[in-house]
Amino acid sequence: MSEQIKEKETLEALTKTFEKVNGIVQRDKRVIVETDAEIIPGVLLYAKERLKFTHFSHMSCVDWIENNQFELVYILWSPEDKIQLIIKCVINREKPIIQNIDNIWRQANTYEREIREMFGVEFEGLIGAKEFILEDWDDIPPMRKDFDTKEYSSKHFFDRPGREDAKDVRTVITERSGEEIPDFAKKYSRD
Amino acid sequence: MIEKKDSLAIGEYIKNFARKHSLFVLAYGTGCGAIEIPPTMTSRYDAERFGIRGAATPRQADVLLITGYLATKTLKRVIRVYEQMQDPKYVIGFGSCTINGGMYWDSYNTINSLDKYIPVDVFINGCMPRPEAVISGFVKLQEYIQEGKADGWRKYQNNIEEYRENQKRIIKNWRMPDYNL
Amino acid sequence: MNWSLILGITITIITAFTVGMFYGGISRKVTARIQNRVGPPIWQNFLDVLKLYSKESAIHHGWMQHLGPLWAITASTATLMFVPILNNGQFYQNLNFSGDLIFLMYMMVFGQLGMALGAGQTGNPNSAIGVSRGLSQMVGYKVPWLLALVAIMVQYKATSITGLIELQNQIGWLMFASPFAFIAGLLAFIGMMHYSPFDIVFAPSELASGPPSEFGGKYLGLMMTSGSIFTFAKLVLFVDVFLGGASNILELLLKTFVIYMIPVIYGIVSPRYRTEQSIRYFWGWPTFFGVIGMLYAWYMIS
Amino acid sequence: MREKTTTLYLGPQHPGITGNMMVKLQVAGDTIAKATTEVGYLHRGFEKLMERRNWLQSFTIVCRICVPEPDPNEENFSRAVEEIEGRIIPERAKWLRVLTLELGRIASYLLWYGGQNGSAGLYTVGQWSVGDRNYILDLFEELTGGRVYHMYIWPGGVRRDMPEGFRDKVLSTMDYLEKRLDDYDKLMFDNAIFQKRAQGVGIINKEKAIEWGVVGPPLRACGIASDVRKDDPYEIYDQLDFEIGLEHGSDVWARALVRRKEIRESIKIVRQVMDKIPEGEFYNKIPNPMKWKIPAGEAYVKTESARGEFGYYVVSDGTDKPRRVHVKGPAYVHGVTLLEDMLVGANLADVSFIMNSLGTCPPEIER
Repeated sequence: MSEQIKEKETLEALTKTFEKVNGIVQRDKRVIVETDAEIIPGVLLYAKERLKFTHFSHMSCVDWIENNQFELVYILWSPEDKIQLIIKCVINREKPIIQNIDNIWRQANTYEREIREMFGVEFEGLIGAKEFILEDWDDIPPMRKDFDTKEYSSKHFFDRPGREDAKDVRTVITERSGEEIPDFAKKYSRD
Repeated sequence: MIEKKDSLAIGEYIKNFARKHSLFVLAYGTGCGAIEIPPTMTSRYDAERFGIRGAATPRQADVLLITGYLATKTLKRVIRVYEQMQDPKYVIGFGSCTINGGMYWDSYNTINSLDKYIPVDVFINGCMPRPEAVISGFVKLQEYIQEGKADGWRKYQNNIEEYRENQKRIIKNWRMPDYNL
Repeated sequence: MNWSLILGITITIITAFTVGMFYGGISRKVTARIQNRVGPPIWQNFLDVLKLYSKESAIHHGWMQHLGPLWAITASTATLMFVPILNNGQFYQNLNFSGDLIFLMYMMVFGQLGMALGAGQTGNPNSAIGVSRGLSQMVGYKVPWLLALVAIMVQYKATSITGLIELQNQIGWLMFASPFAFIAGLLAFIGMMHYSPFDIVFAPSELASGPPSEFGGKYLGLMMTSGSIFTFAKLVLFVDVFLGGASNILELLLKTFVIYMIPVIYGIVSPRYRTEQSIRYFWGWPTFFGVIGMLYAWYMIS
Repeated sequence: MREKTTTLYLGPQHPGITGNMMVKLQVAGDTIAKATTEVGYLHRGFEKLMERRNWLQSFTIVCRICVPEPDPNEENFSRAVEEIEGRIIPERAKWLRVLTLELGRIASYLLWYGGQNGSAGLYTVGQWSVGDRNYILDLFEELTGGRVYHMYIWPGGVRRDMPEGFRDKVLSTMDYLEKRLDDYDKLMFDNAIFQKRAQGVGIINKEKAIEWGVVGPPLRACGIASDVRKDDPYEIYDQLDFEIGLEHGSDVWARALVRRKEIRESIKIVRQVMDKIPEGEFYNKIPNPMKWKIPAGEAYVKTESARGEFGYYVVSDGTDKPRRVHVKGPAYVHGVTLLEDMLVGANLADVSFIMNSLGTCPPEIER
């Protein structure tokens, strides 16, 4: 295990500059911070310009339906220091609006379009077609936790009924080879 | 003396023989099964021995190979492509996902049974089917063609309303020109 | 009615079709062997054409698309008619008369124009771009091709192919008698066969299949038929002009096969040119050799 | 002055497109004025499906995300789960994982040989290399039981140990491949027409490559030494001796050279693994998978795949199912924004050529 000097420096620089930033060093090369949704562009810009986190690795969204929150996650990489910085913030699930950051990184546009489509999160001033992956979607955004994909699937698509003689594979094989099912396997058997 | 009935049968035999030995497969990788098509066409498995070769556009193709799951967005394009193909045309469902949804049976974006939307002549099961299985599927199709049993395209013409109804259940925004006018 | 003439024409067309188809099959087999495969049987192309003719529906988008393939097949048959197949055969004499080399140069463009018009009507943008590429490439390879033929016509003061063949019986093959024109002609000929690296018209990964994108069933069958007849006509013309013709069918097959294999083998190991690279290529060395051939001809006659 | 343009739909059904996606091109003559990508033809909702499967069931579907090279997905998922849970895996399992990852990389590059040359009309190299790829798939079949989808790397280690005599087979396959690679070079890299086609085409300049988050071989072709295996070493990559391909041309040709070097380096790595692999356990048993709960936590892990950095962001909420798994494939950057930008001004003949050199793989864009 290394000393994690650079990781600590990064964390310190972020917490000192912004009041509302706090976080931990998760492990080598991983720093996780949490912040407020309002100052997200500022934090990202600071990380990019001052701390040299020039590479935008990933952007994700997590649905915490219990807390009525969406958590947005921005993952940056510093090619110089070789550190992965994970910046998180939460927004209200009822009124999911956050500032658009595709003027900081152009390719964030793609991620934001996907999150807009899959979670229904609005990004202020986001350009690009509304439909990115889905086509003619008329239900609630599919990646939200309250959307049930199995129900949707059985409502819209034809389920093929199983074969009438469908049996547990193990039973069939043992019958064919004339052997018994071993005891330890019996408790997993469906029949 | 050859009677008229016999001569028709001979004509049919020759036609089927030619159709059987010259299958132009449309180059459309609809799903992940497309990864086993290059090995099938190249040196070890070499499907060209059986007269199977790629065709670039639907007008020239005989066989539509549905390689795996169909997302609803792709289904629309597949129907368009299928209707552009010239009769007689055949469909091979490739992989378990075309039979009952396979791995993605509960997904909101993939259809579960292909034969409700377009007629399928041969299914190849497995995820993924090996190239040997693909070739054996083609050989089965050849048998059906020779026997005159590969008539999915005729079934499609006769039951067009039923197929349309199923298709429109999924494709909400139906703007489809008639390609065969 | 001259029945022997009609019989001869029929036999010529059938021969041309069969030979063209078999050459196509052989080229597929050779390609497969080089690519470590078994490959299709050499009669595979016959089955393909037969299947295409047995298709039960064939969609067209207007009269021009009907006419396009017919036009192409007419033009390729006509080209074939004006090329003496054998030096002294009765059946294969067909319609050729003296003064036909210039006429043939026009005739060979004619078929491609028909295809272009037919493809233009389908409304498929792939076809349209394919046609425009085909025409610009034609501008490319026609330059050295014409230079080579004109050099020969100037040098030997003969425009008739039969005349050229008789001449070659006396002075040997023009391949050796006027080598520069031969090189220019051969390089242009490789382009005319539309094999890689000059297959920019049909380039599958760029334009689906180019002009015939919308042609299915019988139309595609007609195109393939016309293509194989035209291939044979071109090969025979080349053999007649540069390789001294052939006095029997075996010699003809041997000579045409050798010429045919050059673009095929070259195509197997070459990637495709871009359009402008292809034209630049034809206006480079082939044209240079064509010009040298002209100068050589001028030097020889003066 | 506005030129008259034709709209050309490259895909979804088109021989030149890589996979199932669409590029809408505005073409003036042979030059492209505007390109718009459209993806989503392969969307299966993996991330949603994983949320209703438990951890071990999720493992069986992650490999389906990327077809040409499924192993980085398994590796990422397993490593993320192990990181959140704090599970330690045996030493031998790490080496076996590297073995599969590198064999997968070789297979993927061999497929790239096919795509890159096929898009330029040189089918012979593609036929050879895709044919030879079967030897790698044979090795996979012997090791894991699957040709395409291996489901081999799973949380806790790997699923099976090497069978007997496997080492010799791997080494002889590597020897054979090394010989074949020289054959491909003669036909591809020594080919004047291929050089003409590839040089100076599809240039990404260095600043833009950093700015736009380009990863993998396209980034290394711009002269930036960036490889997850070196920067953020996982498994036992820090104990191996290998180089990464580095070129400065930033065009298709440079990317081809990077891959040409890296496939040889992968062969080198496989040989090292075969030499140094320690004996011992290959699997730390997980508890009953039906009741297996992962403590709450999150992890971002990444793996260098043949096309670049493959990242997984996994969140667990302490239950037996993942809360969220978000996949970032390298094509996510290359296939949408970057491609749209690069194609403007390119020749129509180069569209498929450029796409293959970037390694655009639609299934990982839309999952």
